[in-house]
Amino acid sequence: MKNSYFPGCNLKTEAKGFEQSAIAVSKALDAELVEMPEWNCCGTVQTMTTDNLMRRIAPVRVLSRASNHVKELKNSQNQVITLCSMCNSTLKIVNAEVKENPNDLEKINFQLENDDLVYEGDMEVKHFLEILRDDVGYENIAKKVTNPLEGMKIASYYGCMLLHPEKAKIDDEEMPTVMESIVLSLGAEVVDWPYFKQCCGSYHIVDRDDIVNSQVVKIIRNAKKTGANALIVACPLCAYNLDNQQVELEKLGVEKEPIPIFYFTQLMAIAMGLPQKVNHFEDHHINPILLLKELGLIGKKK
Amino acid sequence: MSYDYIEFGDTEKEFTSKIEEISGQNIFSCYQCGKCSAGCAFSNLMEKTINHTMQLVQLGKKEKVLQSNTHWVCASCLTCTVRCPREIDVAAVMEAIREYTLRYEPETIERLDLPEELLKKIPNIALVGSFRKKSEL
Amino acid sequence: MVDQKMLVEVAKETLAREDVKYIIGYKKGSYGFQTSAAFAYTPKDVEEFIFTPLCNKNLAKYPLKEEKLPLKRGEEEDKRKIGLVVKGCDSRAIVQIIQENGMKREDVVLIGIPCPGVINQKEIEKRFPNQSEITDINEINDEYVFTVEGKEHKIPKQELLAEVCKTCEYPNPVLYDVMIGEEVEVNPKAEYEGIKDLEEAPLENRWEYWEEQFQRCIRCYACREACPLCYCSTCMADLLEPQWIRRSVNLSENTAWNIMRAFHLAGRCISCGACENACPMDIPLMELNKKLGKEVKEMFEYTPGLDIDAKPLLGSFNPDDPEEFIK
Amino acid sequence: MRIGVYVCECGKNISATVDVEKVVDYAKSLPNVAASRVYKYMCADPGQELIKKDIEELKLDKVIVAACSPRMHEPTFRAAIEDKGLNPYTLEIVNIREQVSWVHDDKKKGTKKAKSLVKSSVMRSALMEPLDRKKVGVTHKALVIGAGIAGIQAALDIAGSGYQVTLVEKTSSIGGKMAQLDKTFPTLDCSACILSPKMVEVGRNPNITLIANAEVEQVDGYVGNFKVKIKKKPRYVIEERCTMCDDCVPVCPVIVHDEYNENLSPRKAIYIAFPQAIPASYIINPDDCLGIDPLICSKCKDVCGPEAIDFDMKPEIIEDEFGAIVVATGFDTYPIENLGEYGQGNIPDVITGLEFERLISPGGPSTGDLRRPSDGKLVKNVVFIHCAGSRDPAKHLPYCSKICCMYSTKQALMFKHEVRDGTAVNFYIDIRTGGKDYEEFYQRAAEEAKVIYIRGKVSELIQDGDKILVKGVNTLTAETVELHADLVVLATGIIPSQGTKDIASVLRLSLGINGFIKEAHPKLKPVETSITGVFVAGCATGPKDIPETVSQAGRAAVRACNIIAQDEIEVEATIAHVDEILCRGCGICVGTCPYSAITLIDTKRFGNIYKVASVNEALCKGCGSCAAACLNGAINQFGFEDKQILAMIQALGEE
Repeated sequence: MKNSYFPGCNLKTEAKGFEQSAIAVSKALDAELVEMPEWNCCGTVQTMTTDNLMRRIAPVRVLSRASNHVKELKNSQNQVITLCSMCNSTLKIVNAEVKENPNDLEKINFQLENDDLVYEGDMEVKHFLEILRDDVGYENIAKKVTNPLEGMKIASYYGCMLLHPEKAKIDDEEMPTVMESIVLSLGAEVVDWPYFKQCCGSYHIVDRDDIVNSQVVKIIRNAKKTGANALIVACPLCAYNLDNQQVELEKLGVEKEPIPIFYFTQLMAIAMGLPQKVNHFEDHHINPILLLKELGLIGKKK
Repeated sequence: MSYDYIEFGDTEKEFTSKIEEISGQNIFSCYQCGKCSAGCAFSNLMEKTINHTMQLVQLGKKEKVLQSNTHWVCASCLTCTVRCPREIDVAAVMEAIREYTLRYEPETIERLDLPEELLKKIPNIALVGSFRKKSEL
Repeated sequence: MVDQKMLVEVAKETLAREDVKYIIGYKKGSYGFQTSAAFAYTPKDVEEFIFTPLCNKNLAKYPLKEEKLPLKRGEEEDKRKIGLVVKGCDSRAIVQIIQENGMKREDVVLIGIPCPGVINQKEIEKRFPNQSEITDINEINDEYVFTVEGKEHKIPKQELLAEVCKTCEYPNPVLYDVMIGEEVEVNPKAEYEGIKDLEEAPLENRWEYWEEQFQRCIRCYACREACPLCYCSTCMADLLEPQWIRRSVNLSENTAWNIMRAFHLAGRCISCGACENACPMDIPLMELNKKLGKEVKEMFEYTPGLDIDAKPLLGSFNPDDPEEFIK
Repeated sequence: MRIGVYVCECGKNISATVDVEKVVDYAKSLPNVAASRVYKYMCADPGQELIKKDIEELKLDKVIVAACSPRMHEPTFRAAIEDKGLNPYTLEIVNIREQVSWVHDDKKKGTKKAKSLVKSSVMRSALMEPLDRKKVGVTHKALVIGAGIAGIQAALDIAGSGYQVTLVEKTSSIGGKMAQLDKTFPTLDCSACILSPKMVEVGRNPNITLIANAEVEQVDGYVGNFKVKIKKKPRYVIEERCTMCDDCVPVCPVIVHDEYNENLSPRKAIYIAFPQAIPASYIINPDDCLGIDPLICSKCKDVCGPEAIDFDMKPEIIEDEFGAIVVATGFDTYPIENLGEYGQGNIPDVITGLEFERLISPGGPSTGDLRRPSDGKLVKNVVFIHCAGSRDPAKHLPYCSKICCMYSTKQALMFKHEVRDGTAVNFYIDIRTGGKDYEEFYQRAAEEAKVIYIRGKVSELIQDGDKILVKGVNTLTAETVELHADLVVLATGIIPSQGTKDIASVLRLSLGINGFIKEAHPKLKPVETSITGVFVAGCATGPKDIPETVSQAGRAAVRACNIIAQDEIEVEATIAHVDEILCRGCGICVGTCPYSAITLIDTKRFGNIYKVASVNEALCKGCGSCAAACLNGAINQFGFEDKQILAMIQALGEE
């Protein structure tokens, strides 16, 4: 099975480890992610105004190109897969909106004429987590695990965009289970913690890092309190905020002993014994290798 | 203590209906339960609670709404939207207030100079997101 | 094609049964390309039975037409069955009628014939307008072969095949007691392709189109007489009190009649095309029927004439009906 | 033919949007109209007198009243014209209020519409024929379904009027939800103390037949003559022999959750629901018991002195006839599992109001000391969250359950009486004290017991160590607030019980959008249902407090007695009838009839037998479904004949 995959801006820069580990994992699980050609920015954060069609053009262009890509792939379902939960949310919402309002879609399609594109409202947007849950199945993930993550106590951090709003959510917004189920199938321990969807502060990092810091402190303290030794995320922005700001907070003397932040696919890659280089741990601000070594999960001799 | 004189003149009505138009929400569905404020992760940084803002929009108190930082502190995490018992997309109302300012009173917004090294360091996703919410881009 | 001998043999066997009154099948018509219904009371009658691509009438109509004569004192009702030769569409009509309590399953014995499709009567008569001699047609390798005025003609099947047969999903009888021959393969065109253009046309154009069609109707009611599902003992069109449709032949009343008939067949029409075939004015009645059939299929996921135990669509009531049409 | 047309102004209700004078003048010009008049209130006595006088003086034979919906005053005017010797079914009502003045603003257009409606009725009126009401006999016995406080009260009131009544209860004991409550608001009466005398009376009253552990399976028939099948499930304990000695319980090896205590305590497979249970007999739950098989375990049977245990008991079907039915199937509370933001039932110390009742009750799992479920610690501070899942059309119940403000206040007060130095905080949106002495009770909680009220809805509950972090808001100080609680009580709302849904489908009662049984009229027929002879009491129609439930049960009892007291009653005259010649016996009408009033019968014509439809006149409600469904037009309805309706359509079609 091959899936059309939309990367989005960060997967090629800060979050290389997310993309490459996800692609490696997807191949191993026979749900391969194949990058769609000529993609552009999803638009980042969906507009919640009713009248701003301009901001819906970018996502619709992506959907239209993905639709063409799916046709080339053959045997693929009419769906485009995202890794970044922000992209996922933006594309899903815009997709739902233009399907509901054919008049808007017509106007947007008019703008796409220059690119020789037209979107017919025939695509579904899925997050890779949904593919793992619905198409692959947790048992099949467990079957591929060669290096169970014993000793890892993981707090699954969903953030807002995987669960909000109704149109874009991938799981129950108050009690999601998809990340936890994956963690369990990797042989790691799940931590039951309430801050799994407390917002990280998002784009406020640009000009209001105080907002982000206050959130990061709350989230990290709660994770530590419940015994977690690592967090997993599905969003490059959450990852950056939680990862980088822990370092900043340490510098400020607010919070000590930072805990590493992983993309869920990185842990899957480790548990499935895939090559270490896909994870690009060198991009992380808090070195995750220390913990992995301490627990004997990498660097073991066969 | 503060005092307010309530009147529903054209300016008040116009502000309310403009916010309703941009957000696509019926502001008057709000019955002031405050669940939006209660669940907001950023309420400690807001000058007015969200439900207070909603009430002010209902009353058409444009100045009071725009002076407050509430809608700028909102990070669009949509917790309020999914929990609102009256099916109001509260986050969209916050967005509408931001949009209103950007469209009709851009001069009231302070310009920000971002240092070069910050721009290099921060992921694009945050930059684009921030510009989309806080500027006319 | 069906083995003629086998048909006669099976019909004779059926007729020999004690509980069978008579058998209805096809026989040669009296002129040209016509065939007609045959009523066989004796083995000799059965000898006349045929099945050719010209057997395009729907025989399901006939058992219902039987007149029940007043019984003399002490006389018992004749409860024997009526034998019937059925194609796919005839059998569906029977199923639909049974569903509607129009007859009981035990009232009929069905001799099923897998049908490779029948000829569009109008088309062939158009091509050979002067043919009055009784003509046989055989289907050989996707061609119809027949002789007109001493000259042999071979015409590709698709050219003469009736429109409804091209999209027929059930050429094999869905209900039968005996089946003659092998089932034919089902390979229909998309069923509602034919009405697509009409559906997409603007409202005014559609109205204009139908005005034109109904203008021509002469209200002979041949459609009703040919339709196996128009079997009400008293047709609403014939009622005087209240009078739903006036007798006058004009656009208004013609439209009323044709639309009423179409609605009356919604969820009941089994697409045999008998009405259109019978219409002397060439009104495309099946377009109306297909449109309503499509609506029914999409809204209620219901196809008429398949299951004798199903409830008739318009006679079923679901308290959870979403009633989306109420705004 | 002489028709009189009477147009009502209904104060300004009609005359504001309809020029009534013009309508009257127009009516005069219509065929057969002999009189046309306007009056301010046609339904008032002078208005009726006007009609009666005209019938006498002008020799009218048909009357048309253009006023409000026939649901309001059709009976009034029917009685008026019957008084003067006209057949009541020749009356024609034109609804120019609900269908014209109340839905239009434009007086010109309203007047025009009113005129054409009047015209169509004049045309129909000419074709109206006199109809007769049929009469049927009555069984002088009532059935009450559900034995909570509503059912108990209704049964007692019917029995008190001297009639036989059968009371059917689904569970092993009567008492319902009220038996689970510790105290009642606003008087803080002990719930059991005021309920148990009534329960004992049910057990004692010779006019009441109590069938517990039973369900109504099937109801056929019609007003005055309901044929009912009741399935009595086996109790496995012979009620008359059981002496309640309790010897069986200690030996039973099976331990399961106790439903009476909201699953907060254990019970055995053989048990009694609660000490005051009626019927006063133990019961074995076959789902819990090791198999109702003496080979596996018969410990209880072995120790039972009076030999009351019978493993061979079988379900019993009881068939009986009743003249009237009272449905009192009660409510359930909104499931905590649906409330994701409040922990979905996964936080042990977040409980429902009903669980709180059991926890604080001396007869409950912690024998009266308020100990929390997670660790059994005594509770020092409690948070009550009002409207938990109520007034929330987005995800939960759209409506207000009416009693939660008061029961949370009551519980906070009970808690303060129990734990003097504790704190009780109520998060509310609005406090609704719409009942006698309720406001005073609320004030008492705040003033005397210092119960804290914070106006704002809680957004989230988080387990934080052994406490619960409550994330709320104080909308009055315009601040968000957080606090830690030992115990959180959710005031969950009222939803229709499973029993209500089941009985509605058995009786084919109409339900409202929220799943409660719909009253025949929300104001004036609050206990009547869509089916004549079936009445409803208590929370089956919507949220109610105890006083309201009890008084409604009384009215339901009176209405049931109204029927069973008569020897025969009249049934609807505008029923369906079949033209046998047109009918071809397809039976579509049989399936369409919501009241099972139509059957196919054999009819002989010249020796041949044909099937035709036949209408049971007592069952038919005159809904017209069959007439609409009949493909042949063979079914018509008296008073709504095709020719009459066609005449109306024709009139409406003409300019």
